[in-house]
Amino acid sequence: MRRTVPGIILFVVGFLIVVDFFFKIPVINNLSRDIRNWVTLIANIAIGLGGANLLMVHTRNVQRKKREWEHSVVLVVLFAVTVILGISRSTNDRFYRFIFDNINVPIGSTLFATAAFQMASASYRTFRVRNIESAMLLITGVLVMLGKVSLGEMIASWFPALAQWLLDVWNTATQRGIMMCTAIGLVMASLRVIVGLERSHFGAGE
Amino acid sequence: MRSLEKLQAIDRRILYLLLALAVAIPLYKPIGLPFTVGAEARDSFNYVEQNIKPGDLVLMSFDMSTGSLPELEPVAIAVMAHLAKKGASIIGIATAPDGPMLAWQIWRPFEKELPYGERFVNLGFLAGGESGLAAFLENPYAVFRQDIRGNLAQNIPMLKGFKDVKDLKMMVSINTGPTGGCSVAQWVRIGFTTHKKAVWIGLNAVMAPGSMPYYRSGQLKGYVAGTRGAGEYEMLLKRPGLAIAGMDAQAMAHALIILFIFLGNIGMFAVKRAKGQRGGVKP
Amino acid sequence: MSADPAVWIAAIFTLVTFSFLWKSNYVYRLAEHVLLAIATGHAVVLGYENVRNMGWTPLVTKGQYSLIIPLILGLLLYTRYVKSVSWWSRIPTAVIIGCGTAMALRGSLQAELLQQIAATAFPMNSIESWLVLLGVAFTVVYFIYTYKAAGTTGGISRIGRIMMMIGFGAAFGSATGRLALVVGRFQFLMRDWLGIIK
Amino acid sequence: MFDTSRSVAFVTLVVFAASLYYCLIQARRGTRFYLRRIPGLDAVDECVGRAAEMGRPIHMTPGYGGLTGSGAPLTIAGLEVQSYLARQCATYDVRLIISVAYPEVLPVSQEVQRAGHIAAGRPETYREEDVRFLSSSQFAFASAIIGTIEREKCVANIMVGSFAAEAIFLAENSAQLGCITIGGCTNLYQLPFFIAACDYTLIGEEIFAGSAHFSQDPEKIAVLRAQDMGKLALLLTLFVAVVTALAGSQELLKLLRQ
Repeated sequence: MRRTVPGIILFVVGFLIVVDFFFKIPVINNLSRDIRNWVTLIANIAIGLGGANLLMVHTRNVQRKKREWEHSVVLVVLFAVTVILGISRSTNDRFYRFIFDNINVPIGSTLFATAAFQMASASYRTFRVRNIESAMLLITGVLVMLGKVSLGEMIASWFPALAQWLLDVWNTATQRGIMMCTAIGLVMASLRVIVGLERSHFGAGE
Repeated sequence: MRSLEKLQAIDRRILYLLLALAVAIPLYKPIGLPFTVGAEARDSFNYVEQNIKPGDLVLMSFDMSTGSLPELEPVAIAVMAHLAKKGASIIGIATAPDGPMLAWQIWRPFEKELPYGERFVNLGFLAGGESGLAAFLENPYAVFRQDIRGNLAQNIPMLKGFKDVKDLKMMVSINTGPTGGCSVAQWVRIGFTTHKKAVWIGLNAVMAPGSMPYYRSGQLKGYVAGTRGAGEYEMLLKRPGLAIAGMDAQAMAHALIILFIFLGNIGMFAVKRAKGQRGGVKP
Repeated sequence: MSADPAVWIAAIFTLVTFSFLWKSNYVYRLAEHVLLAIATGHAVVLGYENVRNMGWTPLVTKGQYSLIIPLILGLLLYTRYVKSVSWWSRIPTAVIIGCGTAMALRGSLQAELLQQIAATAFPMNSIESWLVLLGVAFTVVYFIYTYKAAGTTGGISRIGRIMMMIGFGAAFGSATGRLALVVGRFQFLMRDWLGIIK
Repeated sequence: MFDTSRSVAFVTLVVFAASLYYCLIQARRGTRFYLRRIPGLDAVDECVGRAAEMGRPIHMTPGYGGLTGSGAPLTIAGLEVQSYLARQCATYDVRLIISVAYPEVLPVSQEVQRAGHIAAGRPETYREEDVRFLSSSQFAFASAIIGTIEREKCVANIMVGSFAAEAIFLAENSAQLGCITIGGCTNLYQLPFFIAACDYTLIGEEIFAGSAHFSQDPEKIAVLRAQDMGKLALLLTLFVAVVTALAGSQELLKLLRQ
């Protein structure tokens, strides 16, 4: 019951949406479109679960006086301020936009920028000629890097063309191979979920 | 020999510090390394140059996340400057939640050239991804009855001539990728395949290889990737901006990374040889 | 140097975030929590607006009564906090997963499988297109799990792996364009905040 | 009624479904299919062993993706890995911390975690707050994960699902914190970063093999067998398409391009 009913619902929904793709049956097409809109709505309602979970984890940090629990206090307060301000006024409110533009944007985009530093340290740490595979990774990586900036052009005029060739041929080939296999995997994985061969996402069977 | 072995494990902070300098110094004192303009940027530029006439309506979607702003801002500014120069009016939407706020930031330098309500409007966030976009194109005012500032659509002068997708000359998406709203594939599917409109994409360098097939097959009229692409566009536009200034910095940083990879390998081979000499097992 | 307090706040948060590269520290960890609070708060606000605009308003003003179904399904998610009926929350989950997997199934067949075969098979008029064909075939062989790889197949699978590394190397090399992001932040610091560059 | 512009896709789907059915029947009749080892999945046990030895937790995330759209199977693949990991961790008394990015994944992930504890016979050790919703904002999510790994002193970081630009940030930072890292995704832009920075990588389709690989359940392996038959069919189609195209016939290509 507790796994069967959800299993049947999952199958019916999945089946309808697949049928909608292949057949022009107005009833099913409309129903499928509605279900897809409903799902967006349900996911939006679920955000409350997320907010509650975040608050629970951090109020517990405060209660248990975990290390640096004051950060959790800041989090809870700022979370509340953002939510109250956003709901009572709007996301277009001046103060709300001030917070977003001057706190959220700089931290977010700086973290994104630190990822570029980490890309550098990752390539230093792991791009070593250990075997054929890693040598190939290293050599093509360096060649394309050179071709993509003005430096490569200064060394030799054909560098950008070489980089482009590596991308056009080798990158395209392997990406396509991986993409097609992934597509097969996705279709099979979806099939096995829809027909109920895989049910771990429903949790325990009791 | 020992000193060579150290090259294998240089503290990452030394690399970070040098990398920061490699970026900062050329920004402060540009070197002006030459670069050539690729076919993609030239085609994208020419399309706008030859097809956009004064009064044309262009849909510009800010499908970007906050994090990708530094990379996409130069692209967005370059194409906005070009559209402004050609006399087009821009209808701004966003299929990613961060988009509408970032749209303000990008439009701000154009306040005079593209007066709000007359040649630029920011309609806000369009929920629902691909199906949301499809619905908007067919019946815009069912989705947006007002702009993000709360002005009713019928009171906005530039929207008078915009009934549905047929009135658009071109669609531009400044695109972060699948996590930031509609993906390039979805724009191609809806804009080009369904409505036969020119689709012009500005995208992250990371995504460029994956979206190249759409440009190659002619499904995209514009394909400008990352700072490099933006720099080339700025060259064509004769309006040096953020991207050209950053070009030297990128070149120096790349050179540094390649140098470090090289040093790391020298270190590794030094260690291998040392082990061999000390009677260790040869790899 | 900028006189705008907003620029100062943004600059301070930028520097604090960069300090993480040197060493994780107290102030950075504070910034991490600040970002999480605002970003999640923003998501809750957008969630609220979406539920209002897409669900509640059309239900009460336009009489789209079918919207009652997703609203109830959404609320069922919260039954997981009530022990006796907690399994009801699996119903909305089932609808979501059924929809998501079916969308994946529909989306991948044409664009990512069939059209890619066509793109690989034609035109075969250059060395490059033959190389792409070989690369694709060898990569596919690498992904075979349930047939024992012996002799030639094992060799092909190994070559497939090496080819993938060439492809990944090329992608990695072009992805370092992301250094542009560092340039962007530095431009902000040096131009908007310090005013030492134009 | 039937959308003829999608007939080839429909036939493909029918063929896939039929091969799935065929392989399942075979498995039920007692055929045991071979399954090669996948190093990235074997490494999961290594992580649990190390964590038990050191008495420290493991961090896992089913990716920066949700369940509503076409990325759902990727998140489910991550949850399948979590399902196995939760049981192993409960058995060896290792704490497993899960971070999710989209709210609709949270209840599912919590259920999976609880089921793992029940399967290990230790429902009392399940702690709801160890499955955490962080943020659906990319870098808020990523930096909070790294913060968690640092504060809780995790020994391993397992990332299977869909990932975007935060992949390198997650992989390199957790490696610098001394974690064993396993990364798995199908995103072609991010795979190179996982390859470069992670100890083990699940490339593309490999992430879907988790369920079968861990359980060694003949029926689940049969699904992979059907997948392999799909790949053989793909190679055959490719071959025929090249030959017919070279012979001057565009018919097959037209069908494929539908």
